[in-house]
Amino acid sequence: MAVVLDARDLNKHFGAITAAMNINAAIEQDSVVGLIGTNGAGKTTFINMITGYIKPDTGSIVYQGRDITALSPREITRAGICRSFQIPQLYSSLSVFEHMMMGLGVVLRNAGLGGYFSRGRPNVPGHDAPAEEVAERILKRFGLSGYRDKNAQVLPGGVRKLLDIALTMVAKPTILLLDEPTSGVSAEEKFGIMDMVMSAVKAEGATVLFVEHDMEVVSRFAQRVIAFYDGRIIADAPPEIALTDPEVKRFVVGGALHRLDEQQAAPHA
Amino acid sequence: MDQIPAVIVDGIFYAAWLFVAAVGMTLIYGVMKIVNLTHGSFYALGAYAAASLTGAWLAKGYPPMLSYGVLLGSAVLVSVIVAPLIERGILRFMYAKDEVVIMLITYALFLILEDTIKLIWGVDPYFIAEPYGLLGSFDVGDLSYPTYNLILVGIALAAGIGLTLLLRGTRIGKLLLTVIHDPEVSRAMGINVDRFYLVTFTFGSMLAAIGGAFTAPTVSVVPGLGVEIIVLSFAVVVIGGLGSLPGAALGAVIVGLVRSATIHYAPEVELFVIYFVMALVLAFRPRGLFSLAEPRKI
Amino acid sequence: MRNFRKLATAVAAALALAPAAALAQDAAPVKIGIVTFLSGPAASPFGVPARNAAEVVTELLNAGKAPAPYATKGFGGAPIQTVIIDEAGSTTTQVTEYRNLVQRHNVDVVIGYVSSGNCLAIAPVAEELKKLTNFFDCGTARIFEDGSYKYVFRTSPTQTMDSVGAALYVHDAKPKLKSIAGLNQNYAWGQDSWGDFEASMKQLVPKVEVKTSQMPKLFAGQYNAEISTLLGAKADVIHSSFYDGDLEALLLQAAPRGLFKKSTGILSAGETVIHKLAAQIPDGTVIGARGPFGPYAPNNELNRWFSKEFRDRYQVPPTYPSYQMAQAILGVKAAWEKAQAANGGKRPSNEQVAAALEHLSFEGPGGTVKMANGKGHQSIMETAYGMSKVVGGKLTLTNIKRYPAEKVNPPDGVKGADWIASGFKK
Amino acid sequence: MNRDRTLPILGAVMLVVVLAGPLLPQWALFLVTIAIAKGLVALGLMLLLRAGLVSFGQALYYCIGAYTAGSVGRFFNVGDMLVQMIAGAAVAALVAFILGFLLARYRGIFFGLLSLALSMILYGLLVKSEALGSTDGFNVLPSTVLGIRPSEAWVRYVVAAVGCGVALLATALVYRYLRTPLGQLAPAIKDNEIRVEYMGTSVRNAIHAMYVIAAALSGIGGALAATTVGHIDPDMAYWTTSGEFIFITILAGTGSVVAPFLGAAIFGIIHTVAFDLSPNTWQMSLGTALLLLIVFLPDGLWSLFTRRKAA
Repeated sequence: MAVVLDARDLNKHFGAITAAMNINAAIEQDSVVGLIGTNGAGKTTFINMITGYIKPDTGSIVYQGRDITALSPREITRAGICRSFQIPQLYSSLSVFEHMMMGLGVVLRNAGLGGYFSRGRPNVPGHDAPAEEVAERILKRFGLSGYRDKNAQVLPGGVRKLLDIALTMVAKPTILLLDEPTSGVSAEEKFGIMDMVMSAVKAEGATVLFVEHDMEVVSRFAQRVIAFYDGRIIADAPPEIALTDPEVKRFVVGGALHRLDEQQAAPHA
Repeated sequence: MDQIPAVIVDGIFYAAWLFVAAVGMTLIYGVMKIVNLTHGSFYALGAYAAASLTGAWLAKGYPPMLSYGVLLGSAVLVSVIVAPLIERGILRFMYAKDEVVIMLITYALFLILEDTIKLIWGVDPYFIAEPYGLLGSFDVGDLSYPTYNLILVGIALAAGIGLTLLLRGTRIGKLLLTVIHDPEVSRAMGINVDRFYLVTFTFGSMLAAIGGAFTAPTVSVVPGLGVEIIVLSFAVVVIGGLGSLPGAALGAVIVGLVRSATIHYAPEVELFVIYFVMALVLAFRPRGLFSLAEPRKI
Repeated sequence: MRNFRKLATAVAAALALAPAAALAQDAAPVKIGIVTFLSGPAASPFGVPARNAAEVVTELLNAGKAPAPYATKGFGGAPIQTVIIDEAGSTTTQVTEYRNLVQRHNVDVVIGYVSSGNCLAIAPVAEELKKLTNFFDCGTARIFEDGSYKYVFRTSPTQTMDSVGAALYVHDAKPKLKSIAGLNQNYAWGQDSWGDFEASMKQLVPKVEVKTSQMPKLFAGQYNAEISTLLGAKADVIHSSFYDGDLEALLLQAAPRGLFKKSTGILSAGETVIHKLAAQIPDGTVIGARGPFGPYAPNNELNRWFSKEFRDRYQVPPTYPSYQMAQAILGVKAAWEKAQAANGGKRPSNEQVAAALEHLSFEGPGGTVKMANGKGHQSIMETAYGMSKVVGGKLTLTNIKRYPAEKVNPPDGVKGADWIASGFKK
Repeated sequence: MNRDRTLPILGAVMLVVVLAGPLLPQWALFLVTIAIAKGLVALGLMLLLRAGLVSFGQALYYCIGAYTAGSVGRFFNVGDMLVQMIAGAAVAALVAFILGFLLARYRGIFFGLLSLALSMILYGLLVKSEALGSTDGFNVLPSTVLGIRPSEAWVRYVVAAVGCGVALLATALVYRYLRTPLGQLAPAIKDNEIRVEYMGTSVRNAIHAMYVIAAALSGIGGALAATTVGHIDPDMAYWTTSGEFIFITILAGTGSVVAPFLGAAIFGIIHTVAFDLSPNTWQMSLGTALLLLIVFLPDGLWSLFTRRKAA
């Protein structure tokens, strides 16, 4: 399979803290990659570097043969790399449907449609339907139709998570980065959410990288696991190999015990 | 270049005055996140209270050297009466509202207080010239300055150092920092946030009143006294970084020195030099000179 | 919607009620709109003394208790009724309120305006609404230099007179002076006052050196740095058109540092503070009153009447804004009655009163007022300056010199600045 | 709220004003015109407010619009209202376009205070420029429309009607803008800027565009005020003028493009009534009225029209 994203020798330091050291990873088209590691191991830093929120001190990120290291988050999004957030980043004053319309509006605008003088209801690029239809379709796929007119502020945690992810689908991403899609969600819901997300993503056809602490979820959904420790990659292999690696067992899987404090932090947006 | 000592002395005096007048605003913003326009009202209230009480004191023939205590006392008195009234009576019901809306509420209160002052004291000016000349003068080069100006410098230093020690060195200060950091969590931890707000508002307003009281002997106390001080305080506090004590001090010194240099060397631009400095500082330091870094959001 | 309707009803009721409240009095009174500062820093020096003068004068006129030639009750027998409006706020506010006065309150005459900006803004509106309007205090010469009006008058002299008079007096009192300095507020009045004074001094003493011109912000309140600069400049004379609040602050801050002991101060609007700050004004300071007002007012019956009545009622002597207001009302009364006489005793129209006021010469508590400039719409008066001398804790004025109206005002049709530049000849 | 009816309602109101205008007393026409002028500024502020930005210096553009209108008359002898308003909008928009590169980086109180500083610098410059009359300002040429000068009996009406027309056009354009993807970004920017960036669009550009539009509206408002009042002065740029605009905007609420005009009208009426009933304490009356409005109508006057539906 072709490499769609290639991280080469990424290094990042915040003062004395090493957030990334010699990170090398080539991600293949249509693969599903699980990123694991304790808090502060460098998973989110990795995602933040790919999406341009943090610039690496050295190294480069190549996406579809193009160096995107210096681009801003919005340029990277436009290029086709979208992300969701550990703490859902929603618009507290908008309804679920308005969220989708807002996102689709941006997609239309970036395609030169929906400007001041345009009339009618143009088809959203990549979706081949007008915005309202696309919005309904995505909401349905994520099981959010029932919340269509609810304000984002009043949604339960799992629904917020889903909406956060659904919102990334409006732009038809080539690569989707999910930052802890199941954090803050009860153990029973986890698999349901991941199933829904994965089937929705499969239908749209995207490469997925997801950060996850629950090893059961990782082993079930990931085709490949990259384990981080102290800013470095300590394992990069299929889940059955990676999760049994002694180093990973010692530094990562054991770290799952500390997940409690993380869940406490989650509700604070 | 023989004007340089004068530029510095004039600048420091102006800075001291500005700092005393403005520091309360930064305190209230820092703790309560309120841009408090009644700050100008308290400045005026302090001046009026000081002018009438000190005037009465002097008219009765009591020792004039104690009039400085009366100035201070009247500022404390008037703010202890009026500030809790406003905070408990009106503002505390508004904390849930938007920052801008609260600012507008303080603007409405400012309008009401303007007329209240007029109803109490009338429109005729009040003077209490005596304290200004009482302490004699000192010389810098061939210029003489009334020693009174040093009192303002003293008050400015006392306020600045006192507040810093209070915040850094005491238990109350540490609790206050907690409240500043997160009022909700503090409340949950059992800290009496309401009382902190009340005390902060009263104390911040008191500083404005003290500024007004100690300005009273050098000006005529007339309606509208408090209007200019609002924007001036804004400028100082913003240059330094809203909510920052050392920022307010640095802001006051910068504005004081720049203004004084302008008057000596280019009097025609004095009118907007403060705003020019403010725009310049904000252009390069968008959150003022002493601003905390924005926390990472994702 | 229902809430809104309630609100709308309340607002409409309030709007309708307001003028009605002021209406119920006996038949056909003359309604005068009085506009002056009732709030803000200009209220105490100008607005309130002027309003007080308006109240005392209109009351006495209504009672028929004024000396000749103003003994007729009210305006030609009709009682006077006043509508008083605050001058504070933007010119937009003032134009709005002026229109309200004229069109909603239906006043017959408007007398008012301290701020020159407001006068400039109101003048064309007065013309549009054809309403007799008399500016009682504002100083800018531009109103009648730049425009010509039918309904707009000013019974007070311009700021040009103050500056020229100040220069003449300084030149007379200190013929050997070599240098001058200025301390004026940074706005039109301050800039014009200094400009005319400086130009006049350069005509009178061609080699005069201008040491510094300080222009602090209006209502700045803190003048330490300016005082330092002026002390350093060591000019023979310091000209200042500061007035009330700012002037008081300046004097309070200057006195301990001896500024006006080291340089002679000339305070062109100083008269309003001499009763309050006698201790802070060193002897020999030149004091102006913007005309022959207050201590410079002539000792005639009108002045004795006015200053006594004012003092009895308000316990303070009238200052020049009070004189200007009294003079403005009396001027309109004189014209009104002249027009009424010409109209066969019937109530005159605004046009008739305006025609009567043009080129009129009348007496006020400050002496003779001649509507000689601005095509008969702008008054000229004599002016006076004197030096302060504190006697027994009270400030008195010595060395008073009077300058006839024609010597301190340009001829009709000549701009003040041109007149000064021509050496006071044209 | 029923957005779709906004424009017809607005048009109907304007039509009523235009038809009933000749019956209205002149002072009322004047009040209406001033309310429209201020409403245009408030409309611009509302756009910014939707994105969570409060400009304490919008008087900058109001003043630029007014001085442009005045200068067109003073230096080119053009008194045409339409030319003045177009010129006012253009100059204001141009200045905003330049300053926007700086201001679009700012948020919250800092955006407000930097705007304030900029407007005060303009104030200072105008006070220093004696060619423009310093603090006294100067008079604006009498209004003409398309070269025709209305008679004095009709001038108030013509100015009001033209003002209404221009305001209607501007409001319709803003209304349309609010329904484009760019216009709809504003609340999203207020709620969560990071997400907006991660959706692939530039917050800064969106704010820049809003800022320019708001400035152009203020410029029109300033020009209309200038020709209506007939006089301009630097106080138009003073911070208290900006304060008044913010007050009108908050008073009105952000519910509709019509709200700012309603807010401006109510503000003008409260002001006038306070002046009438209590000339010595009008500030207290005004302050009390505004306090009560904020307390009892927290979402602005516009909520009077929408409350029934929310209930």
